[in-house]
Amino acid sequence: MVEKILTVKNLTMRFGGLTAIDNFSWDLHENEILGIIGPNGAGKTTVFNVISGLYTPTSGDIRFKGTTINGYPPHKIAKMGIKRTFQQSRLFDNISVLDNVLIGMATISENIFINTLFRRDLLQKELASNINEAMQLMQHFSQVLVENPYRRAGDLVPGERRKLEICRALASNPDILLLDEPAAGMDPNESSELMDDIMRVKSLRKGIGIVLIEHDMVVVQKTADYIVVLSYGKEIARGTFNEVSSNSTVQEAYLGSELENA
Amino acid sequence: MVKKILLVLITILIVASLVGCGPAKPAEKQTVKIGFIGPLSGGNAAVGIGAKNSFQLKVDEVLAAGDYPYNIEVVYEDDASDPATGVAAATKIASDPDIVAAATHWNSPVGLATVDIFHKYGMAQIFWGTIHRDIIYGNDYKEPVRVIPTSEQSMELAAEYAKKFGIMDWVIVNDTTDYGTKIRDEFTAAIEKRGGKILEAIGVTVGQQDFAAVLSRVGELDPQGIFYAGVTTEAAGVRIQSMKAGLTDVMFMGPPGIQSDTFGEIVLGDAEGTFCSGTFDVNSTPEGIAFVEAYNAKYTDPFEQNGPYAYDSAAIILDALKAVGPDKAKIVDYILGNTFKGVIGDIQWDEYGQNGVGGLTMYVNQDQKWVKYEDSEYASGVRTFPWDK
Amino acid sequence: MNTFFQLFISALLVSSLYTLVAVGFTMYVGVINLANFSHGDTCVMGTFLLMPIFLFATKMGWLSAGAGLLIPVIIILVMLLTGLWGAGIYKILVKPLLVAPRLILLLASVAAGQVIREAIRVIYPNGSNPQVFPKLLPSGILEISGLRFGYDSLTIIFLSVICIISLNFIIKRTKMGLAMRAVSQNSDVSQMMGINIEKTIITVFIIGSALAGLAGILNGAFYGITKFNLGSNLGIKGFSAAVIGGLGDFQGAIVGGVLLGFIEVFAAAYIPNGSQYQDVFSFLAVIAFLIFRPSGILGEKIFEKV
Amino acid sequence: MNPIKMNDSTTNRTLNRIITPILLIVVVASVYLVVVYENVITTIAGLLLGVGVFFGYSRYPKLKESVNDGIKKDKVYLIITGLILAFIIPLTTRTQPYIIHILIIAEISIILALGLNFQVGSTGIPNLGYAAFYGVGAYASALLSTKFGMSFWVSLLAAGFIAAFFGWLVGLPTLRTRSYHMALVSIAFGLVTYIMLNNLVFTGGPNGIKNIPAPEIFGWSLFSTIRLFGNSFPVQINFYYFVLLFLVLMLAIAFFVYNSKIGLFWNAVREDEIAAKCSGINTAKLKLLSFAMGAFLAGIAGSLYAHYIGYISPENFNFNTSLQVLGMVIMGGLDNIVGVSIGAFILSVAPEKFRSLADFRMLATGLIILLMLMFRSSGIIRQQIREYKKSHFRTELANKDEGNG
Repeated sequence: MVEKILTVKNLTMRFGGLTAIDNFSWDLHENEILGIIGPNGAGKTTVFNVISGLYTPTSGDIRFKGTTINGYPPHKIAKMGIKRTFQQSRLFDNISVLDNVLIGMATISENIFINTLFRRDLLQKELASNINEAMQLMQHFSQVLVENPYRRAGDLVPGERRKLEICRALASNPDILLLDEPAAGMDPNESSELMDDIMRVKSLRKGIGIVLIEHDMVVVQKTADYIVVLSYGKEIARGTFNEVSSNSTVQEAYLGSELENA
Repeated sequence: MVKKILLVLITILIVASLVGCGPAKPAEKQTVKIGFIGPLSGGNAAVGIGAKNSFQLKVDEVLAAGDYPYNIEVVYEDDASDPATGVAAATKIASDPDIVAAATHWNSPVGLATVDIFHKYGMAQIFWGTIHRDIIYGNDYKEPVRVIPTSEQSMELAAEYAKKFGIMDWVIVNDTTDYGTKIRDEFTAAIEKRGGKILEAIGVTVGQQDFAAVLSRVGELDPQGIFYAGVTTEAAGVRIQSMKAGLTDVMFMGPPGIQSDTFGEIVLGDAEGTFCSGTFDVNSTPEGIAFVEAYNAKYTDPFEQNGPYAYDSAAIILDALKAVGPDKAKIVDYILGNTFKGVIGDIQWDEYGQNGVGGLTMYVNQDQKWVKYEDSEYASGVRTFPWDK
Repeated sequence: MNTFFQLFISALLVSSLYTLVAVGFTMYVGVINLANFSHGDTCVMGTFLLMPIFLFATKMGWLSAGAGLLIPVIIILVMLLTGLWGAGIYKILVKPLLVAPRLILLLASVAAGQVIREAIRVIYPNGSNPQVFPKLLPSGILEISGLRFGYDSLTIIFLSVICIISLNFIIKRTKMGLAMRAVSQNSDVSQMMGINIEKTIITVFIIGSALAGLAGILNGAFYGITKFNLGSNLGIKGFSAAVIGGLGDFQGAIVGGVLLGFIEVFAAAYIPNGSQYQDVFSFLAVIAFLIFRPSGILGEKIFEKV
Repeated sequence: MNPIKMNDSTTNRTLNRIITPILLIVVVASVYLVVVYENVITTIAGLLLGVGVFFGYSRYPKLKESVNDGIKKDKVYLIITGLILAFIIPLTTRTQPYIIHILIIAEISIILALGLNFQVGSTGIPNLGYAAFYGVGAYASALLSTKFGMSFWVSLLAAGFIAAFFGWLVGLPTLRTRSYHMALVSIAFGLVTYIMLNNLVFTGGPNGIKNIPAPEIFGWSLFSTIRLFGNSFPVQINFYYFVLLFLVLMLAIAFFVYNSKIGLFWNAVREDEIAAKCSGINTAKLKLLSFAMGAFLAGIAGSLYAHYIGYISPENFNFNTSLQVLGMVIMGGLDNIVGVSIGAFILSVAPEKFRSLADFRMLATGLIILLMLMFRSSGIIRQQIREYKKSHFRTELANKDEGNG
């Protein structure tokens, strides 16, 4: 029996008069990679923003391992084990690669304040093990990151930034990883490397569920176990890649949007 | 290891050499230093520079006479009207073993902050500009004395004139600075002592421009007189807007703080017939006129209201120095124990060190200039006040 | 009732001045999401630019010839100058720093305000002290059944309304106005649509600064005085008005300006001891707005773009 | 095998060996030239020396490398020498209490700047009303000791905590607003505090509070003159060492915090608040903490100032003071503790040295902030990448070897 770790039920999000997500429902299971696809402006990123707590949904229910989490502040949701990346990567540019991962890993312990001033030995011990862990994690993804732990994150090339962002999100051993268009702006080589990375995440963290928003259909096809298609905030299809890609509504939605863009 | 030893060695060397030499101080026996502190920069620089020039004028005059036993060097420091800067300046002057006495400050908060410092170093401190009572009366130090009258004395004069004109119902509009609040309290006391009444005191802030709300309240109270306790800028605003608001037949008076010709320049015709209970009128004595001539011959910046007081402060310090020599403690005792003659009249201290004779004068604005009331066309009956019906 | 009415006029006067300043703030935030804290000092620049020009005109005897015509010309000239000044601020200060973190730009605009203020104080003769400002406005009082209207206050209110209406026209009806609105909405998309963003931003800076210059001049002319540091107060009040009304919203600036003007004047009049605390009231109002309704009266709830 | 690239620059071995002593000599010389000698020429010479060395440092990468290595290797010696120097300077200038006064003000300024750096530097929140916290601390301490007869130590702590409370309060609006809103809130708070201090009766109104007692240590007042070996020392020297203790303590706290998770998380908030939130950081709590801690330092500085001078008035705590402290932080280097201290030192000593140019003081502050932000927004010393002890990486190496094997 594969367990459901995330249940999204009847999710609706309105901004003023605009309905960005309309009655959207899906589940995420352990060890599953769920792809959410759809044309531009379909509300995909909004789904992530709602799940990660940046927006409070207008109505609907988000359950994480049985707990309703809608309305929780983002940091609480992150701490519970849902981590995300961003469409335009949001690294902490002026601090080091290593620190980025440490931030992703660290949570403030209750007596941090006292410890900072008086129990520095404890903190040092914790720090050493955190650094150790962070380096190991980066080792799995990129030699560049491991070799340059003190490089400013802002100085990295886009591909490495993407990897670092994934490392940062994975650092705290999350149960769910939300990837927002990780392959955006990548050439085929890079995106194939990315696919390896995604599969590596799956093998590294047993049981992790991944939600993937992606435009690059190759990436979706190769990685996603199951796919939901959104258009104008509404679900128009779901199924495996083959099922979805042969769906005429989906083809129309994509075609229409491409015409619009042109 | 070599390096570490080297490091420590060099450090010790540097430190030792610096301890050894220290800055050298040339000591010329003929020259004695005296200090002057005032607002030489910032918004009150004009007053400070006028006082500084007047101070230097007296020193130059005494030295030029040729028989003075010492060569005098004046150390000028700026307090920028700021207590923190003033404290630094005072520490610099008071702790300098070569300086024997100093004349200080225009702003009361600065004076309040530095009076302790001069006391700590036992240096005579002559106030040429601050009017806050507590600087002299709030302690029992021997070092501070003050040539300029307190605001209390000034407000007694103001109330006396108010009584003379039979204007007894007043509204005070005061700014919320030390100056404004002090003047407010003292004018209130002085008026009430004479049987008059303060209907209300309304505070405004420095920098405030719109007084419509305040003046509407004043209009409701319907006073015979408006007393503005503060300085020129806001006084001008209050006067202009009170005329606009229809308060035309009301006496308008202010403290020495508005005794600047800028008042007339801003207010223009509406300044006519306003009063200012001001400081010493230099043109009223031959010594004063001589001072004005000597000053104008040498400087182009105006000496402002406080010039004569700074001039006399220099005279007092030089007298004391001549009498007892460059000894700080003796100078303190000499100053407090003697009377002096200055352009503002005979200077006599009360037991705290406050000069009793103020040389205070009541001015009225006539053709946008402050004129001594007794010399004005109002006193002679050529012009009449709007409230005289 | 009479008092109330006089206060009303006076509040309207203060409101007009605040609104003229607030409009600039709100437009800057709209197009580049920056609060330019040197904006208040641009007002004072206006007054200190006007005085020498006016003096010169007086000296040449032009004023006695045709004061009624020349004064508007001088005012418009100074508005143009402050407008150029605003464009300069954008070119020299804001544009190079647009790539830096917003904090840097914000602090730089605060520092620029300080530099303008202090430079005026140091450069202008006797600049530390208040300067007598020429009387540009018609004097005299219009009395209607016991109510007294100063012609000067009426002129200021009238001029402000004219400015606001014409600005409204520019924003709503012209191509440039359309560009401004588009850039406020989304600058990336506007660029794709072929809008010259740079030109639009500069226009906004010119308009905002010219209005600030006008606010400074009217302020100086009404109170008869100007001082190097008047700008910090005008600037903070103007920005407060913009925040209360809802940043980025042109009409919000008007609402905020009016509200702030009325709070100030009526708090001073009707709360005992109010006049010495009138700034406290307006600032508390702003802080309250920021806590309970950060988007202001007319602003919509902001959704962070992710 | 070491994954971290070490700068084993063998070429500069001689330079490396003597770099630290040279550095020390330069620092000592410029400090002495600037601070001790009462002369504009030596002041300028000292500043030029400092600036020259600094430019050399930034222009020549080799020199830079050597200096950085030297600093890293001889950290302990540098700190000890610094302390010795800080201890010795006032003794060599004991005949000039004025100079010791300047140094005390510099010490207090450094404490102030360290506090503001928490907000502006580490967390990236503008605070233009910082002087208000300084004022709240000074007034709290002064009122407690003059009106309620509390001892200095109680007043000092209370001042710190009351200021911290106000810091927390002012921090509240930051939770929902943007940076320019925060700038406005802080300006407004600064002005409101100033107006209240000026208008309220119990704060002494515009005349402030006078006769604030000097601190006492076991009944011994800091205003008493010490006599040793026939020399009497000015009372300022007592205060100097007293404030120095606090300064060292505050510096230690600042370093601890910087190197802890708190400092790191503050940086995360500064760099990208949304990403920080989604990384599990309670940004609201951290922002409030940054305000409260910064204000705490300001409160301590205010209390020290009040008890040192013995008189405070609202004028000490106006908008200009806020800008002055901001200038120190920006000039020194946002989020760099050493840099901020240097900035505070220079900007508090220089105005005293150029007293004749007092009219230009605020203009100069404004220009320094503006030019720094436009052309070198990182300040004198830019914020550093945190480096961790090499020992922390050892286990990693072992594991990695295993993994590879």
